[in-house]
Amino acid sequence: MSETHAEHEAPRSFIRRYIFSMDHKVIGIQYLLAMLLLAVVGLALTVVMRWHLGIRTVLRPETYLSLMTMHASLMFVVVTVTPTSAFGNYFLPLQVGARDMAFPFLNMLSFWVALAAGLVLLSSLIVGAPISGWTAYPPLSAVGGVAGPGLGLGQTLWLVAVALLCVSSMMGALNFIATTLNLRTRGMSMMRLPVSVWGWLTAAVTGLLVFPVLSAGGIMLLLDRLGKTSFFVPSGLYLGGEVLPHQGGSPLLWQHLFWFFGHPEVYIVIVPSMCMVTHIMANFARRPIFGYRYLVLSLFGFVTLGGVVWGHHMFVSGMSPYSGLAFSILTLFVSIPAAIFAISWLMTLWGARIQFRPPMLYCLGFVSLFISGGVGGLFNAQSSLDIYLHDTYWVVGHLHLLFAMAAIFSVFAAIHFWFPKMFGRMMNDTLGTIHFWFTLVGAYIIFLTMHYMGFLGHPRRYAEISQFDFLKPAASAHTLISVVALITAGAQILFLFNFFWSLFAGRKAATNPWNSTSLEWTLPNPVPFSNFERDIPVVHRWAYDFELPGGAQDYEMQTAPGPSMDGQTGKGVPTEKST
Amino acid sequence: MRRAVAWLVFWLVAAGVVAAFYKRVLWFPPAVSEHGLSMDSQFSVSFLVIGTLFVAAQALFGYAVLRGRGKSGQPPSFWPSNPRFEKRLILAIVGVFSMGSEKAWANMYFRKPSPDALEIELTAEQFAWNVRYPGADGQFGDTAPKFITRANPIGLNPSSRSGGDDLVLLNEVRVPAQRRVRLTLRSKDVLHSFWVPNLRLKQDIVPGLAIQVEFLATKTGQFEIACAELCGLGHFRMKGTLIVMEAQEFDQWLEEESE
Amino acid sequence: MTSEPALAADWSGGKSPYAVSHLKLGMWLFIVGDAFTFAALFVGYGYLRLGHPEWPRPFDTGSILQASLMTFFLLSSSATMAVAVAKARKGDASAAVQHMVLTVIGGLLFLIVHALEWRHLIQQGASLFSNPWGVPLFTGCFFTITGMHMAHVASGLVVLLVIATKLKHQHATADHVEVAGLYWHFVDLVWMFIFPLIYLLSMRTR
Amino acid sequence: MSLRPWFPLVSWSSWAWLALLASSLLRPLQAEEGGEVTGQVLFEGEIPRPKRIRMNADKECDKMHGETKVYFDNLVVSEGRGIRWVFVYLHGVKGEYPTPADPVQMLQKGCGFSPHVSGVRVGQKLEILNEDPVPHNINCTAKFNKPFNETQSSGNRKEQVFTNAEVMVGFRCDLHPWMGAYCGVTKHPFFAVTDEKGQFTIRNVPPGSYTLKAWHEELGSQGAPVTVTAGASQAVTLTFKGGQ
Repeated sequence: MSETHAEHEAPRSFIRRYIFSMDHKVIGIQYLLAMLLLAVVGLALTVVMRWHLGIRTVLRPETYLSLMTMHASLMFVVVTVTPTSAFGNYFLPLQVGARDMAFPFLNMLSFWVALAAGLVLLSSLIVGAPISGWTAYPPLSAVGGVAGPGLGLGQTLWLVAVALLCVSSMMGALNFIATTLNLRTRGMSMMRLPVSVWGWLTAAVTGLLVFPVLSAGGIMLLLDRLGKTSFFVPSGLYLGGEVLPHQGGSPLLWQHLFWFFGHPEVYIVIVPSMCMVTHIMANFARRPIFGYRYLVLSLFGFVTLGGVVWGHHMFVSGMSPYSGLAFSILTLFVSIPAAIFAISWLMTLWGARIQFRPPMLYCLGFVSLFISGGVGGLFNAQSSLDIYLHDTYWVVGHLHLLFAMAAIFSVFAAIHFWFPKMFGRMMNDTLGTIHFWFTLVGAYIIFLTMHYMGFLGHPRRYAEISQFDFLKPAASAHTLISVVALITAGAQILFLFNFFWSLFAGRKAATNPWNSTSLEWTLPNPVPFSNFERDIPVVHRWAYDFELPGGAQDYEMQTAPGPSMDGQTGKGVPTEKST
Repeated sequence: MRRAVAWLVFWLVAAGVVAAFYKRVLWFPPAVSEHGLSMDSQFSVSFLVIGTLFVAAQALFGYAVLRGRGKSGQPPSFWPSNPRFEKRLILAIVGVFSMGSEKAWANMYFRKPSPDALEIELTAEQFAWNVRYPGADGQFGDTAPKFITRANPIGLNPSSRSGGDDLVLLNEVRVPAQRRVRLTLRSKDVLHSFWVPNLRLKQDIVPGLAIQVEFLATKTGQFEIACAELCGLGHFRMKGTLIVMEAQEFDQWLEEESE
Repeated sequence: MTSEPALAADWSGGKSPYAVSHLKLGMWLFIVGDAFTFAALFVGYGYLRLGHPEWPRPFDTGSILQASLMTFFLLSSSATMAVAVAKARKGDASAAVQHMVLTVIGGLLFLIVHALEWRHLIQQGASLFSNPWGVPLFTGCFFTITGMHMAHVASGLVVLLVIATKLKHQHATADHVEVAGLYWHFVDLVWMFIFPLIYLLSMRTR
Repeated sequence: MSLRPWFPLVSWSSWAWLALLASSLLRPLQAEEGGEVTGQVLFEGEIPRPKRIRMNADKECDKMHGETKVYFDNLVVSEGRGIRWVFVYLHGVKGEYPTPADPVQMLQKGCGFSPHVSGVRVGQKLEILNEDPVPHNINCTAKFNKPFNETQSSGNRKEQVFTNAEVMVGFRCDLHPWMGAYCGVTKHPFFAVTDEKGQFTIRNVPPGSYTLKAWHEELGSQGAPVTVTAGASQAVTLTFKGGQ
């Protein structure tokens, strides 16, 4: 029984090779391109919304709300899957030294289901997108069209898309875990894995545990909508001039189920981002990662804490104040693994000879955004302060700084870093640098201003602010944000241009242009169908042996024998005889 | 030249931020409730500690990056880390916040309901606030969804004995200053959230539940009530007014309204 | 430590360092994930049930006996499945196939009795949104959870049939049988939660 | 393409002339053939006190009315016990009747719907206009037609055509929850809405036996048999009991 594709020939036909491909590299690129497309749509929605909020009122309130819902949902589909599914798919098998994923067919299925999820989501935009936000809190989302426009068919399609996403993510997660555990090459012990692999593994484990919960919640919500059950709908709701037939459900149940998924979901995005950044940063700092073991430990911390802090989204939701207390304290503890990462980055950079190439710039931007977003979280985590900050623009600013901006910076870093291996060409450094500065400054101005608007008590999801006197001072802030957001969104054209131009006209890349250490850089461009053309190389060290004393070059590939700085030399390394 | 421009930009931004904080542009509206003051002081502490942490972390990070510029050929230098110190620092931060913050939280939620609080019921709907005072008998009449009409927005049972004198207002909550008020929050349709920035009070309103919150307003004046939980297309327009009056003025008003 | 040549073969890529086949590992991971789906459903059920002091308890002794019969069918199918796995491991394909067929019959009997029970309940006026016994959510939860479980059993039957056929024609290995067995035992395990939580707790008390 | 400002005036007035011409040709014909149903809808029981709308819930609505008090229109009973805003229509009408080209208008004005109750034909346009300086919301809770729910900004005009007969289609403005309107959608033109005195007239009814149905927002609906003869007027009095 063998499922590796070393034993079958590379498919010849175009369709089997590039469309319905089971090759993890093709699937990785498919993910990347599909998600770039969806991200552009999501960004376009932002442009419309910012135009409406800060420059001229052009939308109906319900249109604003549907655009907002679609923006969040699309980005959440996109951002969720990109760090893991695009880069994880392409580079996890390469970095652990495998010929493919453990389940190539499941991998293909996972992509097509994810794509279907994205398309169904887009189709809900056409029939009238829901206005219930990406959290889809019932009863608004559960009782159908009587609650508002878009809550009929649009909301149902939205739910179908979410269900598809769950299925796709579960298949992906299963595959990632099996591959990491089962397909490592000789000498690649768990403590020698590149940190990026650890990140993908962590995301997969988290995903495997929480996506089923969302899908169960989704089934119940779908039944509430289509089967007229009342899981999330209490008795005696009066909507649209009549009393609804539902009886006895609890809207809070959905919030519990949703956030049990929703909070770890943030880690599913940010943890692989952090890990990819750590990996890339070590390369451009030419320094071994500081505290690799602690990083791995703190990943376990993220998974564990991620599963027990969902209640901090519900401090004012009407759940028991005692649980609020518990969730608040637990949430503050999340700062520990996060700080371990921050300290590791700082220490890795300290005194390093930094090469300021675009991948590194994005990593540095990531760290800065991560610190800013992270300290903001210390405010929300305190239940008493969250009474004020909850559901205000503070939260919008906070989540975008971390969940959106930091994550997208890691994606930019990864694209610039791995582009040569994926497409055999280099991206343009100058364009990358300009794009970096525009995006970083833009992100800070936009989202720090939003934090600041939170002080006013500006509720989020407001289509207009003219009604309230206490929001009058926010009008100029909205204009500022909109202008900067339009410029920043415009700057993304630089990136898209750089990406597509380099795809065809970039400088041809060498096998290992960044003098990097992990296994993918031992492979020729383009990477052959079964990755390692002959035997899979044996690994003798971790991926962060930079600046070794006394070496001829300032790095050692993982395949190079000899003493390493990973503290495990001699352990688990096969003797020469056995190769 | 480039350096001069960079410095200029830096100082301009810094001056702008300081000025914005100093002039209290987009700052918290003044607190007018008892618990609001303790929340504000907790916020000030957090702001100071976290602000310092934020500046220190970013500065340290910036310094590390700048030091790495243009260095070549020099052997890398390591900063001896002190994990024990770092761990203690983080635990101290967690400790400070959990104690301070949870005290403020407990002050608000873990107190016995005061027996002499003024009872007001607030029933939210898409997209308005129905406000009910119990009237002279001090008792709310019973309600049911089946009695709801446009003219009877909260569904008062017409045959209810204690309901006859209930006073129902729309989008207007009047309370006396310096007296505890107990709000019972209900919703007719979807989730809403009762949000008065000046009161430092935000509470989601869940259909099917009657959630009670207490507050004591310290200053008279008119304050806006906003909805803070997405409730549909008119979410942004769901506005109410909280009017805090002097005690006798309030009594007088209540008498006049319920004649 | 295994001998060197075997080690070398294992490490040449595409093989597991933990000596667990991908398929088995994958199935375990799937089971973990799926357990969370059911766990979420059960948590929802518990949450709603605790919120209703007068949750209906309509099942009389007859219904419980019927459910016990279903439990019996499912449990014995698990037993035959265990035998099938053991036989397949020993290389006795035909005995394995026989026991798998027995398993399928057990599963089918379970499904049939279950379907009859559903029909009976529906005839009495139970539906997803109402029932004659009180809180409508009772049947909402009942049909959702048992329905999910039935879907799992049904798809398990299909998998078992496919693997049994393949085994007969030597297209499948003992590993396949074992993995199918894992799934089948999991489905059985879920039922062992459903039976007390949904049936026994809803028994009529006089 | 540039249209002169007078163009719509001319085109509309020519349509109006044509319509007038057509109706003048048709009317004598129908009057000869048809009969008339008139009557009154009365209220029995203690006449409820009208309830005041708290316009101060929206400052801008309040401004429009100044010191004038505005009352709910859900149950309006005159001193002579006539009930206003009752939708009266004939049930059991056979035959096809041409759909009028002119739209029926419903205004959102002074933070209230005007008229509160109206009738429209299947296939005829219902024109909803927001004449207020504030935005409103049209939440149409139709059951047999396609419901819709959208914000209507100040000055906006919305046209809607109903494809199925439905008595009644409800309209609400959720931004001002005291606002409500009803529109009866019928296949034939034989309906009316009672006036201040609770009186109504249905003209040009082809002779035959029908049920006269009356619908009221809060009091429910009831029916009475009527037989219409050509050229005659049939008077019907319906009574709703209140305060049950």
